[in-house]
Order: sequence, then C-alpha cells, then structure tokens
Amino acid sequence: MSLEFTSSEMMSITAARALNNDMTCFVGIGLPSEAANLARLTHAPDITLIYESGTLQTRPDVLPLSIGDGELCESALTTVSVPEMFRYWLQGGHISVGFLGTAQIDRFANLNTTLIGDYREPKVRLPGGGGAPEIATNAKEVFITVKHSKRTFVKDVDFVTTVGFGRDGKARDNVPNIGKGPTVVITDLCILKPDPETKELVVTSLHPGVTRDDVIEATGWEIRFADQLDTTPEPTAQELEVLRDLKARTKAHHSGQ
Amino acid sequence: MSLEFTSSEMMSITAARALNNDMTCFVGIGLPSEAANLARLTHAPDITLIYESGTLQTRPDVLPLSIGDGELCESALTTVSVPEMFRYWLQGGHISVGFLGTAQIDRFANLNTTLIGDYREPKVRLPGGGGAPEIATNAKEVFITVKHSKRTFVKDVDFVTTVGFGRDGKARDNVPNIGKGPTVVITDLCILKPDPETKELVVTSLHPGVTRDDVIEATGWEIRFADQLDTTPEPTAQELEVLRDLKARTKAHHSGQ
Amino acid sequence: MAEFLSLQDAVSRYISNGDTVAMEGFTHLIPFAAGHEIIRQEKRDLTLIRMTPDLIYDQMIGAGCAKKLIFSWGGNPGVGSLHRLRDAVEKGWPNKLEILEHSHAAMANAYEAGAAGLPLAVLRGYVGSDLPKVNDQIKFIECPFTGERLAAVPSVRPDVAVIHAQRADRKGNVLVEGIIGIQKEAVLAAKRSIVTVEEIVDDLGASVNACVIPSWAITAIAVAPRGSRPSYALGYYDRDNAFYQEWDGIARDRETFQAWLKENVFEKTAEEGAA
Amino acid sequence: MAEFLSLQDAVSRYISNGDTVAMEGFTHLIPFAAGHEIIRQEKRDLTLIRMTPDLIYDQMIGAGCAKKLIFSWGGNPGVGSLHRLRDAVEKGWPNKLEILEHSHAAMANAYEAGAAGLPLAVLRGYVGSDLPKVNDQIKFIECPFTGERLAAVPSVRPDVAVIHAQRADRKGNVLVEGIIGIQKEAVLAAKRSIVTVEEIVDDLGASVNACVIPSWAITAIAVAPRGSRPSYALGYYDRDNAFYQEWDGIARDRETFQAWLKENVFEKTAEEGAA
Repeated sequence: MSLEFTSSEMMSITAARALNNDMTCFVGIGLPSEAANLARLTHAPDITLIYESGTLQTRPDVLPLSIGDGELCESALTTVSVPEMFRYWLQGGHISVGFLGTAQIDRFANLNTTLIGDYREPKVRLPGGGGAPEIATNAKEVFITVKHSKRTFVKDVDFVTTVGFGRDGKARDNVPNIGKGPTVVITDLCILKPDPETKELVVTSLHPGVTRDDVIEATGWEIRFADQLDTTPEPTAQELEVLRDLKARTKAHHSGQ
Repeated sequence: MSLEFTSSEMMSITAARALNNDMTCFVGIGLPSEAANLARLTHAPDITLIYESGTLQTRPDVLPLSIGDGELCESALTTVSVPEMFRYWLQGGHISVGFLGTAQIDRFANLNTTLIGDYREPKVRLPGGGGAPEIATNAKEVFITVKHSKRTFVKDVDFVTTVGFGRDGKARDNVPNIGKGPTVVITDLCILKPDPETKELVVTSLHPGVTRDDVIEATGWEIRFADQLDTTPEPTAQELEVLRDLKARTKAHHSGQ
Repeated sequence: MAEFLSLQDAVSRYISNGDTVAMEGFTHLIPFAAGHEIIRQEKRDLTLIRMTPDLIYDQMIGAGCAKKLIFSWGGNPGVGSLHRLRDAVEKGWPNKLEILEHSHAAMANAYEAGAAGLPLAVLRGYVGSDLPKVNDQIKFIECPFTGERLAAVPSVRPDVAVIHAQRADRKGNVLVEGIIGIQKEAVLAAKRSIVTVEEIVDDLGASVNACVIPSWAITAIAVAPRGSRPSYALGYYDRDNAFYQEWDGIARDRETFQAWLKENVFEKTAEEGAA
Repeated sequence: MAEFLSLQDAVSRYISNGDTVAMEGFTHLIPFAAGHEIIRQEKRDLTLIRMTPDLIYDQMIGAGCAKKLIFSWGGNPGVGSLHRLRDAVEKGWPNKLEILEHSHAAMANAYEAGAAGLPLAVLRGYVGSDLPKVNDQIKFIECPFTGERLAAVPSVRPDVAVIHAQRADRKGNVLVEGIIGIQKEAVLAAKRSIVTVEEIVDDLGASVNACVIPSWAITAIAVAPRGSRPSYALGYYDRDNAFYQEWDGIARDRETFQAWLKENVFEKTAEEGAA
C-alpha cells in the first residue's frame, strides 16, 4: 500500500535521510534547512545544526525564513560572531557536512548562484555566493538538494560561484586542506552521485514512479545512469506527518499568525 | 612645609600624574599598574584601564598580583578573549597609552626584558617580551616607569625586546602605522623625555631633593639634562594617603588576609 | 566618549555624500531607522558595504543613495530577489550601481581584519570559484611556512559604520546580544560610528563576557525605539517576516516602491519612522 | 562527542611522550590538576606551549617532562622568576630545555590562526625587536594591497590541548567564563583536547553569547574539583596569591622543589591532588 506524497516531499525526505545523528551540518537556507530540520525531528535527534548567522547547535521549532531568525539563536547552544563562525567553525574543520541549495548546477556539480548570462550584462542577477564558496571547500563533504529541471541542471554553469569539481572535474586534485566536495545531489526526481573517476554526476537512484526519461528530459546534458540503479525508498507515514506539521507551523509563524 | 615620602612613592605619584581622564591605558603589571590605579583613584576617575588578560575598562579595588586576577574581570565593563584584546583593541588602534615597566632601558628607550648576557648563554634569564613588543608600537604613545640604577639604565640594552627608538634612534622613521613610542620615562629620581631630534633620553625634571650627580651616578651613559630643568612637584597629602591605602589593602589581600 | 545625539543630527553630522558606509546586523538588529534617515536626508554617491544587502539597502539603492555596493549575498532572505538592487544593476534605475562581490567568508574576514587594524585578511577561500575573475580585490598569497596558496582580500575600513543594538548605558557603553553578526567588527573597523539603540538604561545587565562596545570606541549614539523593524531586536520584538514577504510585491514595481517610500520614509520624521 | 573519563585515564590515553602539548588558561583557570597528573605519569620529551608558563610549567619542567618550551612571558606574575624554568635553561637541570619565544601578540594570533585552521597568523608585530633574530619562526610578508611589511608566525597546532573550565553539562558541552584567555582557541587548534571541569551540571546556565565549547569539539572531559588551584575559577574559588609568593622559595632550590613535588604530587592521586 502506497502513501500519497508530492515530489517535493519525496525530495525533502530523501535529503533528510542523507543526514545522521553524528553529523555536524552547516545548513543553507531553504531546502537544505527543511531537510536538516526534518532529519533532526525524525531519525537524527542529536544532529548538530549550524547556521552561518553564528548559531551553534540550534533546534528551531519552525523553519527559519532567514538565516538569522530569532529562534535559531534562542534555541542554540550558543551564538558566536559571524567571523568566528567562518574562521573557527567552518575553516577550522569542524563541519562534517555542508548542505547547499543552488540556482544552477552542472555535470561536475559546480554551483551558480551569481547570475544567468554574462557577468557585466546579466540576463538575471541572482543573490550571489553567500557562505557557499567556502562551505563547499572547507566542509568535509557537501550535500546538495535542488529541484530538477533543464534550467537548473545545465551542462556548464554560466558562472562557478561555488566549486563542485571544476570545469574539468579535477579542481580538487592536489589541493591541500580541501573537503571531498559534493558526494550526493538529491532532487525531486532522483539521487545523483559523482563518478569516482571522472566526478561527473550519475543518477544512482530514481524516486518511486520516476522514469529514466523523466530525468533525461529534465537534465541539460546527456545524463548517465549507474549500472546498479536503485529505487529510492518511499517516505514513511511518520516522515510525511512530521514534514507536513513542520511546514504548517512554519507557514503560520511567518505569516504573522 | 614638606611631607615625608619615599622615592618609590614619588615615582608612583609622578607616574600617575602623567595619565589623565581621557586616556585609554594598556597597563603592564607592577609599577605601571600601581601608577595607573593611583591615577584612577585620584585625579582621573574615568580613565580607561585595560589589561592584556582581556579585561576592558576595569576598576580593581586592590592592585592585581597577576595580569589576570579575578577582580580585574569582576570589575570590568566586559572581558574579551586574549586574541581579541591584542587584535581588536591594541592593534586596532584603540589604546592611547601603553604603560610599561622594564628590566633594562637604554638611551634610546629600548627595553630589555629578555635576558642579561648572550642569548644562547644567558647570565640572567628574564621573563621575556609578553605584551610589550606590540604595546610599544601599536599604542599611540608609551609611558615607562622604572627604578633608576646603573644596572637598569644602560647605554645599550643587551637585547631589544621592545623597541623604543632603536639602536640608532631612527627605528620608527618611515614605518607606517606605528605609534609615537616612548614620550616619558618616570623613575624614582627624575623624569626623562626623548630629545625631539635625536630621540636620546634627556632629564627634564628632577624630583625634590635629587641632584644632577645622583642621576649621573645612577645612569650607565653620559646622561644629558634639559636646558630648562624643572623640579617635579611634590606629592600631595591626598595622593600619599590614597597610594598608601591602596598598597596596604593590596598587601593584606595577597597575603590571604 | 560616545556623543548622545538625535538620529537626525547623528546622520547629518557623520555621514556625508560620497562616504563609504557599512550598515551591519546579520538578519538581526538591522539599522532600518538609520537607513530611512539617510534616505530622508538624501545622501548621495555612497559606497555601501554589507554582507547581506537585505531590504535596507534595497530601499537605499532604490532611493538613489548609492553609487557602489560591496556585498556577499544580495537577496530577500527566504523570499527571493531584491528588486531595487536588480533594477539598479540590470537597468541602471534610478542610477547605475557598481557592484563588487565577495563570499561571506571573505567579507567576515575582511571586517575582522579591519577591526584588527590590518590592511588585509587571509583565508582559505575562493578555491575553484569564478569570483576572483570578476573581483580584482581578491588576490592570493603563499604561506611562507607551508607554501599553501591562500586567498587575501583587503580589510573593510569604512568611513562610517552604522549598527543597531539593544541598549546603551548613560556613559554610552553599548550591549549587543543574540545574533551579534559582525556589528562589533564594523564599528571597530570604521573611522566613525553611529549606534542606534532601543533604549538608554542605568545598567546594561550584561553578563561577564557579553558583547559590549565601550563608549570610547563609538562616535555617536541615537535612541531609535523599534529602530530595526522589520528586522528584530532579541528581547524587544520579533522579526516581521510577513513584511519581508510583502516587500517582494512593493519593490517589484518602481511606482509602488516610490509610493511606499514617500508614505513610509519621506513623510515621516526620524521619531515617527521608528514607531 | 566528548568522552567522560577520569583524569588519570584522560592523560594516559591522550598524552604521549614526545607530544606537543598546549595547557592554557591566562592566569585564570590554569589546569594544575592535569599538569600534576602528567608529572605523576612521568610523561617525557613534551614540547610545551603556553603564553605564560606560570607555576604549572615550572613544575612540569622541574619534574623533567619537557624538552622544549614555546612561550611569550615566563615569570611568576607579580613575584619574580620561574626558578625551575631558569635552572633548565641556564644549567640544563634536570635536562636541557630548548626554548622558542614570541611576544604575547604573536602567540595569541598564532592560537587564533590555529583555531581558524590556517597555517599562519599575520600581525603588525615585532617592529624593531630582536626577537626575530633568535626565533627563526618569525617571518615577514608584504601586504599585496598596501605593500606594508607585516609579521607572520606559524599557527599553533598542538597534538593535545588541556584546559580547565567551570562546568560541563551531561552531554559534554563546556562553559568557560570570566577571563577566557585563549582556552577556546587552544582546544579548537589542537588535534585532541582534554578539558577538566569543576563539576558536571544539568544546565550550563550560559547566557546567549557565552563562551561555550560544544561537546563535539572536545575529546575528553574529566571532573577535577579545584582543578586549577593555586590559580582560580571565577565563581568557585579565588586565586591563591599567597601560594604564588611561597612558590618563589620552594622553587629556588632543587631539593626543596623535589620535596614539594614528592609530597604534593607523587604521593597524591589525581583525586587527592584536587582537594
């Protein structure tokens, strides 16, 4: 018997499952924050969540709208300055997972959150790098979660805001003191992982009901599939309930109710 | 009618008078700390005292034995980390006066607190630099207080732990972002100031009852006297009373009474 | 010692056309009241520095105060774009806006280095990023001990820093509490500083290692109750998340924006603005 | 997550002969109980790092634990010399001690850089000082933006950091309060860390921006009540200034020192030592 769930819910729950109790996770706002808090509220109650606003080990009851909502601070173990956050906690090597979203991602998991088009004459100006460039290199590994579409999954990003494995897949080779980089990308269609050799993203698991063609259609390059292609386990009733409660609480909170 | 006072009291009171209410003073332990707190308890109640242990704007009731006694923290506006103290508050340019003691001082006001003799085979090993090397260059100016003797006032220090004006009096010339250096040296015999041109220390004021010969006798180089040689004003009864009370309180406190 | 001034006097006296101004507050304690006063006084040609431009710079840019923006993340957090910022960058309205962009890590380090009186910050940053290609202020140095290649950026040393804080005591010592961001660094890095506070109190009630900025490190203090709305002040009022969402509609259109600006900024005084 | 161990087990498991060890606490919260346990376990050939060696390293050096000392001020604060340190440096007793000395500013920056994961610290330091002539770890770099000459020192990255703190909660999060010195930096800069605490509590009672070191950044925690005597723990007990003065007499003479060591360290257990 199958539960009803949306592809967004499938994405968040799958992303949450990538996290475990022992991780120290530097959380990006939006989808990563949703997944990380879902993990904390389900199978990983002791996961350490860190937001770049300086809140160490925070346990918000609703999802923050911004990276520095009051509840992040009030529920944190302590709150440090932003320079300390980036110097001691991120660059100092205490983050096991950096969890990022993006506007564009390419086949080598490079992320673009800067702009679409040319830098001096942008077609669309995006917010910019924020914490991502150094999260991606200073965290021991990086998880990415983003909706799957041809606009987002491009062969080459317009601008490498945040390095995955570079334009040629080799950007991390022989660089000292750098993390492993992206180890998993979770979308609303599938799970992708970098090929151990070439670092090109490969689909390793399709979400229930999703076909290879669905993924091919939504990807801007000739996407490859792993020889052993899994089917992602469905959400459980408990995961769905916790996620829906969390989102309802969050919506009520941010609309000022 | 003259009051009775010792040469040490004369030194501390004269040193205290060099400070005023508007100063932010980075205080060395020992004689500088005594003078700085005496200033605070007499004519400069609002002077800002800072110790390298991180205590900002402290108001101890007794003189600290160490640079980090509990009372420094309990009576401070706030207490910051030691890296912050040296980075933001000292190097950041917020200290108007660095107040230092020393084991040796030479004619160009260079200070030696490292050793007597040769570095690899020291005759006497002294404590070392501590905060002084950067206090002397990052504070806007430096006051020095030290007992006058031939062992202490040497022509050339054995080791420049902390620069005054260098071996040739020119060490600060054309160095960017450096303070004025020592502007006054207060001893138990006299007040010395650097010659505006050569930077060599010159006696500008003799304490009451002290002769030129006393100073010549206690100085390891051919000491010069200013054309206009002043006599240092005597301590007032109030200054003496506050100083003696402070020292008595301090002694009782540190002997565990 | 900090001088107690009205917000109007503080802005008028210490911010001039052409200044480099850093208004900080990381989501928390954003100095909106001061931003509105700058708009009302029609300051021009400012170089604005801020890690996250947020609504405050969207408003100031839309009002024509800025000629240049130095930043590291320019969005409406959790909502979307800053439409006034985009309009200035993409269409030059109301005037062309030059931008210089960094990562958060680099800007945080640059503020820290500014507070520390250094000309540069060194970090393990920008590896593999295209940002150094479009920002000539990003350089690389070699560690003299290990040979490792590290990024270097100039420290932030603004003419004026503006922050909002919970409270000051009567001597002008200021307590910042909660998400302290880089407010202290901004004040210490700047030549002059304006701090707006919720209130003046007899006793700060600060714990022993609290983030307190001493009076002698601040130029001017102005009382501005609710001075960081729609941002928030921990212990005083919450973030107005609903307004952040509404802003998207207001800022999307030039005329709606101008109407909002007229009603909520130009037709208000510094005192009313806060209420 | 931090492991709760006895002090004996923590020292035995995480400190080995030949290690580089940083025991910090700036006058306040000096980890004496841990130092005594290191002496009892007869650890040898340690490279000891500490801004102010203080009595703790005087004792460890006199007991023969150290082969090298990296420091910036080696005295008995307000009293005079550290006689065991001087005896080792000047006469090689009980063994030759190599020294490498810095200024406080350089060491504070080096700890900060170590905590920040960097290989070097950059500071405006050592101008005109002879210290760079006798310490080949001090180099100078040129700022790529201003051309200014700045000092560079290698960051401190010890094998083990040892600190004392007021208290830990049951998950192993640690509160350090008062003169916090460079304790947090030492722990974050080190590969492994041992934190001794006055007590374990249900709730740290920490204010919102308190100096709290999370459990996952600490290797081992050991309860050591009065573990920093004759130094002090704010809120628990005062500095024993009288003992600091007495130490001058004890340490001046090798035999007096050895008798003291026998009676107060070797004939005590870790538990007794603290009482």
